[in-house]
Amino acid sequence: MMINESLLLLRYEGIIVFMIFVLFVLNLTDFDKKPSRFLNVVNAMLFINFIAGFLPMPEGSAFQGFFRSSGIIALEKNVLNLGILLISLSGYNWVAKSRKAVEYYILLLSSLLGLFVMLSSGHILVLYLGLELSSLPMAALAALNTNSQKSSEAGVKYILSSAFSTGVTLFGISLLYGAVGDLSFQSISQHLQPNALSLMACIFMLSGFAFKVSVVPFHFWTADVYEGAPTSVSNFYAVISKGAGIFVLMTVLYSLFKNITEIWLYTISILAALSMTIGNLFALRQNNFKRFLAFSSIAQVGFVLVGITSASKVGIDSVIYFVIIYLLSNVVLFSVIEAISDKTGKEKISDLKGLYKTNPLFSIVMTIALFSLAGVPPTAGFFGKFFLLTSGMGAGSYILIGITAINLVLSLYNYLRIVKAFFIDKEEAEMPLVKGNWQTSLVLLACGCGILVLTFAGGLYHFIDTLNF
Amino acid sequence: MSILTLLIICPLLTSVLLLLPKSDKGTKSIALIGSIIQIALTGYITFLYQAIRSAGDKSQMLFESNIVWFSTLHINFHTGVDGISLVMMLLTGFVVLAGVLVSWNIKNQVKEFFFFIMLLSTGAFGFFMSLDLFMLFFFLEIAVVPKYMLIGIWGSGKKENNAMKLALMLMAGSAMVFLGIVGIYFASGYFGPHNTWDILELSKIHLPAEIQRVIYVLTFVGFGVFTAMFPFHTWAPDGHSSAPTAASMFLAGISMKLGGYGCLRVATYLMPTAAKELSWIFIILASIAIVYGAFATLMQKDLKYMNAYSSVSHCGFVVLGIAMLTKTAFAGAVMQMVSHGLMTALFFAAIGMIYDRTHTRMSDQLGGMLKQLPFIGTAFIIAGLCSLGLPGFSGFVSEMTIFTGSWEKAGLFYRVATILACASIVITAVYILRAVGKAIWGTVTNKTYLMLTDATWSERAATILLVVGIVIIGVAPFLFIRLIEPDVQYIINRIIL
Amino acid sequence: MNSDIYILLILLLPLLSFLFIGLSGRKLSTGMAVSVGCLTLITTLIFSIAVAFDYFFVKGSVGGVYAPQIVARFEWLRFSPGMSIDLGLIVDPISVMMLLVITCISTMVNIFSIGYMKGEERLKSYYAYLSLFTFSMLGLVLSINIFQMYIFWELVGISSFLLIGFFFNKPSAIAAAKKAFIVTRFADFGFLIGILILGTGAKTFDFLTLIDRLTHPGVALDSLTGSGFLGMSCLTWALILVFMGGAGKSAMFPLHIWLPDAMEGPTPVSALIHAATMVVAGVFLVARLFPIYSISAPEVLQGIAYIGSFTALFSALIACAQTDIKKVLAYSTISQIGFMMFALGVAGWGEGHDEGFTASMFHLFTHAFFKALLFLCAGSVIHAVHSNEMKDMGGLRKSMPITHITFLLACLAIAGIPPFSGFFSKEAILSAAAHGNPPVFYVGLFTSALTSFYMFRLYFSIFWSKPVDAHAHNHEKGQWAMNIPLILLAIGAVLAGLIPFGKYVSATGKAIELPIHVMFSVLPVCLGLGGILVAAFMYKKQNEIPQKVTKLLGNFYEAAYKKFFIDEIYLFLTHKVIFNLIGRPAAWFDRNVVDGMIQRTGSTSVNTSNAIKNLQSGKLQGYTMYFLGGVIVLVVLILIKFL
Amino acid sequence: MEQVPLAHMLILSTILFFIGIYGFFTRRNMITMLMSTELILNSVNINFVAFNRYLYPHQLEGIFFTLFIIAVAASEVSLAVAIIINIYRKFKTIDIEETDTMKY
Repeated sequence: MMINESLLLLRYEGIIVFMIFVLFVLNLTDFDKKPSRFLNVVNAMLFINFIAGFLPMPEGSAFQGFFRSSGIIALEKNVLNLGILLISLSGYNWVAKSRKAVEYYILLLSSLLGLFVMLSSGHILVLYLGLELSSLPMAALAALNTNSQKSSEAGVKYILSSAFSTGVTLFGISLLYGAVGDLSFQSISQHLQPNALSLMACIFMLSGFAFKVSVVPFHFWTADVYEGAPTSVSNFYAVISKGAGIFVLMTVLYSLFKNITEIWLYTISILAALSMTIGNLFALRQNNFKRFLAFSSIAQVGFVLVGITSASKVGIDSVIYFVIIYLLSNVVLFSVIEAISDKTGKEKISDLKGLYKTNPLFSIVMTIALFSLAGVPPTAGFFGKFFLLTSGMGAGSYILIGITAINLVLSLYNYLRIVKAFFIDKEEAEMPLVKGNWQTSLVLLACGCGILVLTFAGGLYHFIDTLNF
Repeated sequence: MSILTLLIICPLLTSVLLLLPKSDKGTKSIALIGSIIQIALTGYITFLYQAIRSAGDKSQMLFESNIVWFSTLHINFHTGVDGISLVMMLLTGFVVLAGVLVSWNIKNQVKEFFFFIMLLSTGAFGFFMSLDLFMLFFFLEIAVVPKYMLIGIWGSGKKENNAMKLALMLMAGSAMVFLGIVGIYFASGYFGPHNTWDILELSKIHLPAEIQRVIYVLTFVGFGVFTAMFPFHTWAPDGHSSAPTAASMFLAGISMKLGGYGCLRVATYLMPTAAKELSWIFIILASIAIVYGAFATLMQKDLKYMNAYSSVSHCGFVVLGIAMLTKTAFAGAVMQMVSHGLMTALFFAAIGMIYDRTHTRMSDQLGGMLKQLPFIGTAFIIAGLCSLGLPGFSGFVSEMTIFTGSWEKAGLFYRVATILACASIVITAVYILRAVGKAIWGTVTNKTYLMLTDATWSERAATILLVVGIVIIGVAPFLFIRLIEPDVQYIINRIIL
Repeated sequence: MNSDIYILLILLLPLLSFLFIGLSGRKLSTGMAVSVGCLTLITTLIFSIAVAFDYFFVKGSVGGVYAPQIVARFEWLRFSPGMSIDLGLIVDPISVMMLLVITCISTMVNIFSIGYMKGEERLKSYYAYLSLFTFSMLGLVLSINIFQMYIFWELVGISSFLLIGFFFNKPSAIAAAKKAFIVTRFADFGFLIGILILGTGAKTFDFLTLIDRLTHPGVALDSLTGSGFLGMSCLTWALILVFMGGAGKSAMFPLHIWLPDAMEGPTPVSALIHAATMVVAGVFLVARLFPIYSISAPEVLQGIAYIGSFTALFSALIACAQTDIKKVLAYSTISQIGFMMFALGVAGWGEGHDEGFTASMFHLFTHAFFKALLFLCAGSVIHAVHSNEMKDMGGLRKSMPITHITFLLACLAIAGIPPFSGFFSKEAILSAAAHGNPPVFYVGLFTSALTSFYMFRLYFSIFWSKPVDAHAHNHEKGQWAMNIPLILLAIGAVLAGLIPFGKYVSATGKAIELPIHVMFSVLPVCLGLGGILVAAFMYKKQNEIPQKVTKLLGNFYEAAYKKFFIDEIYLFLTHKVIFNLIGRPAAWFDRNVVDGMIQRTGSTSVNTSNAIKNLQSGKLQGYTMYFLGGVIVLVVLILIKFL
Repeated sequence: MEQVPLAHMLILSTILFFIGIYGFFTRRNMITMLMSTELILNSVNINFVAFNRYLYPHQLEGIFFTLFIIAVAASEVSLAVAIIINIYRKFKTIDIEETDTMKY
């Protein structure tokens, strides 16, 4: 293979690395002393990056299959690019205030780079490196707000527990190495035998990814970190890292563990049921909005796992489709709560009572997003969830399906609780009219339209289906 | 893209347009115009339908249009109407217009109110015209959440709790429906040419009995929740009682009918074998609902609760008719759906008008309304007479059709069920007449009622609209039967063979 | 052919006047409404006379048989092929007879009401209701289809409900209206089931076909007689249930309780609905299905005979003890309908046995006149005295002469004194009973004696008993609207008996002879005269005898006065049993058990989420322990399951 | 000379792994917890090396993996320490039990 072609395969990563270098350079100059100018430049870069993602992309693998790329992977990267752009836009105010713009973006981008590497890894080693590269900056991001107690607590909780989970994962990997002897994906997928050693190895390994996408019982860090970390960082956790994690998990399960499908189906079914139920039950009693979102995201992951259990192409399509919608909805929620807490410092659900009276637009967009998460038509979330569960039911067990049905109701309750606070409850404390800057409005507009438009986007789903895995 | 699609677009467009104007008046008038256009459209479609049928078109569905929506999952935007769905749409048109008229003098958050109303009507229209199970489910779900908002925001009493209960129970119902239809989808893949959501294609596939059983029960119970089937009916009384007038009209007039239509079109039509085996379950439930609902109604002082429970009892007739699996009973069930829709909408409208004026719904605090509010009182009495099945109103024909249809089923079990159902007409008479005697007749107890004013033009219009509907069916049922007979035949044929 | 048009008009005109008066709203003046109502009815009266003339004399009998003719028919609601509700008009002897009765009485009542209801508010709706009632009653008697009959049956019921409750600011009136409708509704429930059994058995709801299929051996008859329930064949059940419907409307024991209370309605209404027309609908129903009863289920017919005779005696006894004049009349009505019923009951099919049928119809005919007359007289008395109680009356014979005379004539008629109409019909009934069923005959005999007693008790205590105060002004001046109907009806009451009834109306349609054996009729007439004498002796002058007698009778009198406590039993059944034992528990069950379950699921999930909140302890090491625990559990599960 | 069998290596690594885990669960000092994670990683390293040496001697995949692990672990520790210092600034302690302001 020609070297330049392999470089072309690395295009996404290349752009990210380039941007990081640019940021370093800018850091040397005092360009970042005027935040607004700096941020506009960065957002412009991110936008270009997002657009560039749609340039035609060769498929194939480089470096003896350590690195591979395909249509699906390219699409996933595009999705993540979109997410990072939206997040950076919605975090505008906070970043501008906190005098850490450059660090923030460097960490953000390097974490994103790690995710990209994970996505297109063809070898466990690369996968591991990507994992670390993505999670270490995330810890730093969580602790970025150094003069807040909660932020540093979030940081330490994340770094320590991720270190632990990395240890467990690595242990699994080492055992896998012992069982298979070669850690490249295709050899594993060929030689993996369902014997005690490799099964144990697989579970240990799985737990690492489960930790990343915060599946019950590996989810405990989630709520605390979301609450403590700066909102836009939590947004990154909830949307980008989780989305990428889901993609990677899918890759691992579908390509790596091909031989032991029925076994991981069993495992994933258990985890799915647990995640949905526990997530919803915890979300039931949350008053802090970010914690609520954490648990709701856990429940959503449960639904995604149900979709994954289909173990078919349709499952992949549905999961990606859902993740896109999930991304849009969550970005909306986080950016609104960020704008509000940025202005008034309020993050509690009880503070949002009567929001419709004070901030009609925010509450309407949030309602759309919440309904989309709850899977209520005519929002796109309905379709996402419907397809997920449909594909899941193709292979899923009846018990799992029953639990899913119950959880649909539970989750509806959770989200309606918030909507009720907006529209029905009488506000306790007067909430001023929060005027989001144009970036936030742009994000909200984009996401809101996206959520509504994807309702009729049969084409997108079909397009995903045409891409090969 | 057939004329039917207009019926989805029109309310949707209305709901968007009415957000534009600044004044409440503008909003209201746009909503009114929109709903008038809807009812005109439905009328026009009915006219065309008749014309085409009389021209000798024997195809099961007319105005079919089939647009690919999500090709990968074989989801199409497949619309079409037969007589049954047509009368349902007519019902929807009537109730929507009446609901808009009744809520003419609503004060707060007018835009949102009518927005949700229009969203509901979109859902209802779409539901009735959809021939694709996914689409059906989509529109069914659309009709759930607006109800929550309507009750929660504009409601009264323990509205939060009741609205939440309603939303969650309906959601649970639709979850069951979801499981059922997805089951159908996959089963169709195994036992048919390919996976499909299409009702017409599915109606040609015969699934094995054990699969049918599961799906039949799931879908029937799921839709049964919507039609307030015992023991899943408790959302109905609470929801109705705390809902604003128009919302109650919608809930009882249309939303419950979604369930009945689903039971007929999805559960029974697509799962004939299971229906033959298992319909006895629902016959039992229905008979319980009819009698028990009627007795529970006897005890209600709150007029809205009374009507809500009586709706439970009356929708029991629908379920009974569907579960009896005879052609006459099916026809009766469809009739009963329409008739009950109009009648109960009228009832709630009358109660709402009284409530707006006297601010109480307790029958013993009212009295002498016929003297003070002759028009509204008369409307109430007419609704009452219709609900106790007086000839000349729609209630009589539908109930008699159901009774005759279920009596056609020989066998002690069916006989007993039918006799129980018939017995309810006596109890119905009791509670209706008590309500009339207490609230409408009698002398004015409360001096403040003496300066009440009678119905406004819009309320009059709504009442007359509904009464006309009721009387037309009651006096000329042959028109109605002629409309639905061939389509009922389709369903029964599939059951028989 | 023109008489068909007439019949159609007879049916439609009242409907039109109802719609006209009912819908025209405020703009229409009261006088207009009244005149519309009356004029329509007069027209219908003329038409129906024309029709009767046309049917009986122009067309005449074909081979000595008055055959039924279907004038119009169209399919109104089709259930399944063959089974449908057809609306149509049948003309046969009994329906024509009923046409005459209904239109005649209802015209009289309409005219009477002009005077009686003068100055009432909502007079328009009163007239609207009257026209509605007339329409539905006419429809009932002209029905060609048993379901059509049921339709009008219900309509009659509702219009009676509306009219009884006309004075709806009187709680008693509301209660009475509700009672009337609900009791009859309960009976209709039986009627409906009966219809369903008959209809599905015979595969038709059409009267003539029904009768044809159920009187001649065939598939339908076998299917109904073959299958049975609780030892009786389906046919028997069906006919019993149908009779139950009739008994409800015709106030047969034990469903009679609503009729006395129905007297809360305006008196003309009582005259029309609760004396002459609606209450005989039950009799008419049985007569309509008479062939089926008499041929296929004579045992039911016998039961009817016993119920009828018992009702006659029972209510006659109660009537003797009542003090409210309308109540007395009500009970006498019940008793007279009892006569009609058992007359049908004792009749059979075929030559010589069907005398009772004709007799019953004859009595229905005559009774309509004199009972309506009695009520209207009572009405004018009440109008004058403003009270229903006997004690407030007395010595009115000077102050209202016309009423006095007509009332007397009516009393003589009902007492069966020749040559008044009642005599002939009652003779026919008694002789039929004597042939058909001797025990019933004796009951009838005794009852007719009682009848004349309580009627004249009424008569004397209204018009005599107290001395006449000389300077009492005449109440009847300028009451032409009330007096003319009295006089006309009186003529009817006197002469109706002279019609050779048997020539026209009979079970088979063939003319039969209603014999008047002088020897036979001596006994009843003497008994009647005896009753009159006793009444005169007791009540002509105020004296102590009545008190003495009541003391003598003691508890029995009390019981009769309290209507034998039937109402109390019903009250117990409805309120204690239905409401407290079924309704309240049902409501409670719904609130607490069914809904409680739903609520509990909600609270359970909340409690669970509170219970497990400690998992999220905030302690990192706890988290990682759960992490490792999860891994280990999974590993164990997998290894157990797959190895 | 006969060599130590593979089983012993694995037993050693497993013991090391669980010692690390035990330390992670029981130590309240964050630094010590970090050290325990190092133990875990080292057990992993031993695994890799052992497998590589005994089972697949013809290639060095395991060895390389070990190198990467060591490098990454170093960076991880440095970051962790930085955060812990920040914790110390805020909480005036590095006791893991104290840092539970966010819970439930």
